[in-house]
Amino acid sequence: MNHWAFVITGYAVVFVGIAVYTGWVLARGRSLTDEVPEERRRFLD
Amino acid sequence: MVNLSGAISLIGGFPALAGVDLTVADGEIVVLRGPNGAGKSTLLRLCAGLAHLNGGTGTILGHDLSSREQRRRIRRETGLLAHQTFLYDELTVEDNLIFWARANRADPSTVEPILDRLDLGGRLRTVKISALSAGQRRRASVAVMVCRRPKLWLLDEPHAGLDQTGRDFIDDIVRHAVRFGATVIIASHDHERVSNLATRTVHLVGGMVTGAEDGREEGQNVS
Amino acid sequence: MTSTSSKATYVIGWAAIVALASSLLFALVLSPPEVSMGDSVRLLYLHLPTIAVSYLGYGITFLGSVIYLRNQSVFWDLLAGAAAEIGVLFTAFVLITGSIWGKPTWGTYWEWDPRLTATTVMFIMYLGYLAIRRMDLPQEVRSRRAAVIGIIAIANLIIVRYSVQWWRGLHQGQTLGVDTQLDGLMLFSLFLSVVAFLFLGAWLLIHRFRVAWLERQVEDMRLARALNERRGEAGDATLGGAVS
Amino acid sequence: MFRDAWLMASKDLRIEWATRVGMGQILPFGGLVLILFGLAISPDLAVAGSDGRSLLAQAAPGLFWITVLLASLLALGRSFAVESADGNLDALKMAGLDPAGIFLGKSAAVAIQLLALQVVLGLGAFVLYGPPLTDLVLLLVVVILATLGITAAGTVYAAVASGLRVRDTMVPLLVLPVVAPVLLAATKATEAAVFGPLENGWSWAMLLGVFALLYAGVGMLAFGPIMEES
Repeated sequence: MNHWAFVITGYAVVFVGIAVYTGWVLARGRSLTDEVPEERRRFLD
Repeated sequence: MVNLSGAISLIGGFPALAGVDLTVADGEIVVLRGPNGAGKSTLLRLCAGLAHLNGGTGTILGHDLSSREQRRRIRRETGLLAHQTFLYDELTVEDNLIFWARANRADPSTVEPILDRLDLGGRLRTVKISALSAGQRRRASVAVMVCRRPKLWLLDEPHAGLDQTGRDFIDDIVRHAVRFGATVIIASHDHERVSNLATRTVHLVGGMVTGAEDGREEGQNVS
Repeated sequence: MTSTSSKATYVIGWAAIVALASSLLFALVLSPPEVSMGDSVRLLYLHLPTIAVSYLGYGITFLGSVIYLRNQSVFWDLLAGAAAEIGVLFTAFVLITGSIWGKPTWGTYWEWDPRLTATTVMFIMYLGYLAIRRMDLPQEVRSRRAAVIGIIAIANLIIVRYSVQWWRGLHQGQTLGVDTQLDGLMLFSLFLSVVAFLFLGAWLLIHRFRVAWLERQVEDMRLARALNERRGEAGDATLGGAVS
Repeated sequence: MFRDAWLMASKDLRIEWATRVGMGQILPFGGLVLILFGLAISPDLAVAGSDGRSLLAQAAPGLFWITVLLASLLALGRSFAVESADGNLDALKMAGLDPAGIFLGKSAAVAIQLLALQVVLGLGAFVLYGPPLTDLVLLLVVVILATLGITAAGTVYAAVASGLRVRDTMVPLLVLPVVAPVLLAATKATEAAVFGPLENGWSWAMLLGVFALLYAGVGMLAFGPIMEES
């Protein structure tokens, strides 16, 4: 019984998904920080 | 009565009011004038406690506009005649009046004389709102407002779509209301008619008050 | 560097990368196959951490919604929204890994297992919450309605979870459960992967929150510009009358 | 609060009486769905181990409740369309009606319409699908409790979506996942009521009752914040 195909698929889907989301969030963050002046960039944390 | 200072109000992200300073004293009849999109309707909705105060300060009838609790009281004590009818299209004039009278904790038996006075008695009482003409609907909306007995009357283009007798009715009712201690703010394009009523005219452009005139004297700016 | 990164996120980010890398090593290489599940047990080291992150996300959404309704704090409103988005993303991962795990275990990608069913309903429920956050309404109205739903959603979650469990419980025992024997190394792999995903979740949450915060700033700036333009209109009109 | 609820409910029912949207449009729609289910599921299919009942009869409780849910979406949409057409939500706020009263009134009116609808749809389901009937009392209790739960939860979410241009698509997305437990419990309890044995039926009915009570409470508390400023 070989389950490796399922294991690899599972890990691939999740990590690709995370990578895409991370890429989107970071890219959006980059473009937004360019738009917003320094003094408005305090994140309150 | 009304005390606004730097009042900002947003409608869908657009600053409909961009910093309005306005003081209205007890018993005044103030006419708002200004081009389309000047913010007249939003100013009336703000005074009614419906539009949100996004900046500046304001008190209406002594209640603070920025307090949710007090805004509730403002709504109870003001009456708004807007472009929308505030009536159920599917119900008859009488059913609407009785419902709104009850909802406003007014005595439903006061509805009768009001209907008669607004020429909505007789045949029209049992007609559905959807079957009325624009002018008749406006009268029905006025009837609801009269039975609420508000302290502050906010009228948005009250004469629009009314015939001569209808306009006279509105004027009579406004004068009557003031005699009984109410204060009135009217947004109107019908300059000739409302200038007979007004104790003061306020000009509104770009969401701000740009000038004011006392009474019927023309051209005297006192802002 | 203009980005949503800061010292704190560098630390958390690197911690997440290190933890994820070592957890992958343990999950895929060092830990042994399980006796009955075989190698598919390795999906568990993915499935469980995603569950943990998604539930934590919904928990933060609940907390943020409660605090927002109390004091109208923009911070908590945005945090609630960011956490829900991450919760939804990880719930999608939970469903995907769950059904991939189901194929070798149950023989099908979908089983009417109480947890899988309840999780799917919950997933759609929070998609609805995200839809509310995108509603075309004034900001404070939208935030308040979203907060109300963010709170009710937890109650829904519990009801859905238990009613579905009861529904299936009448027919058969639970099928998806860690009732199998996990030895020390397996437990350690599981623990490590949960830790790694919590770091990852925290890192994503901070960045996502900052993006939302910046979006709000851009919106405020647009508003300030619109306000100036609007005042310009009024100014032009006043020039003619020579007042104020 | 109860005075306002009564006022709202009687007003909504009066509107229904004047327009007959519920009886003239939603009811025929529900009947149509029942028939479509019959077309989708061949009436000749039999289920093994169910006293030779047809698949349609066996699935009848679930199909009936799906139909009720779809009809309830229309009724809820209608209930709020009436308020937002002419700015009446603003007028209600200006009248200072108790939000909890508005919630109770609107959900009561929808519940009454849905109950009337279900009498007809239920008879239709018995005729079309041909399931047996074991316990009428349980069936009636289930119908009432499930309806209260659907309308209470549905009214909360329909209010959340009110004032939106995309309201018609939002309401199903928000309401259906939330009432999924009601569908589950109502179907199980109805199965018990028509096929027997009954002991589980009553515990599912209990769950329906808890759901309805919970959402009545939630709605009374949440309606203020939801209606504010909309």
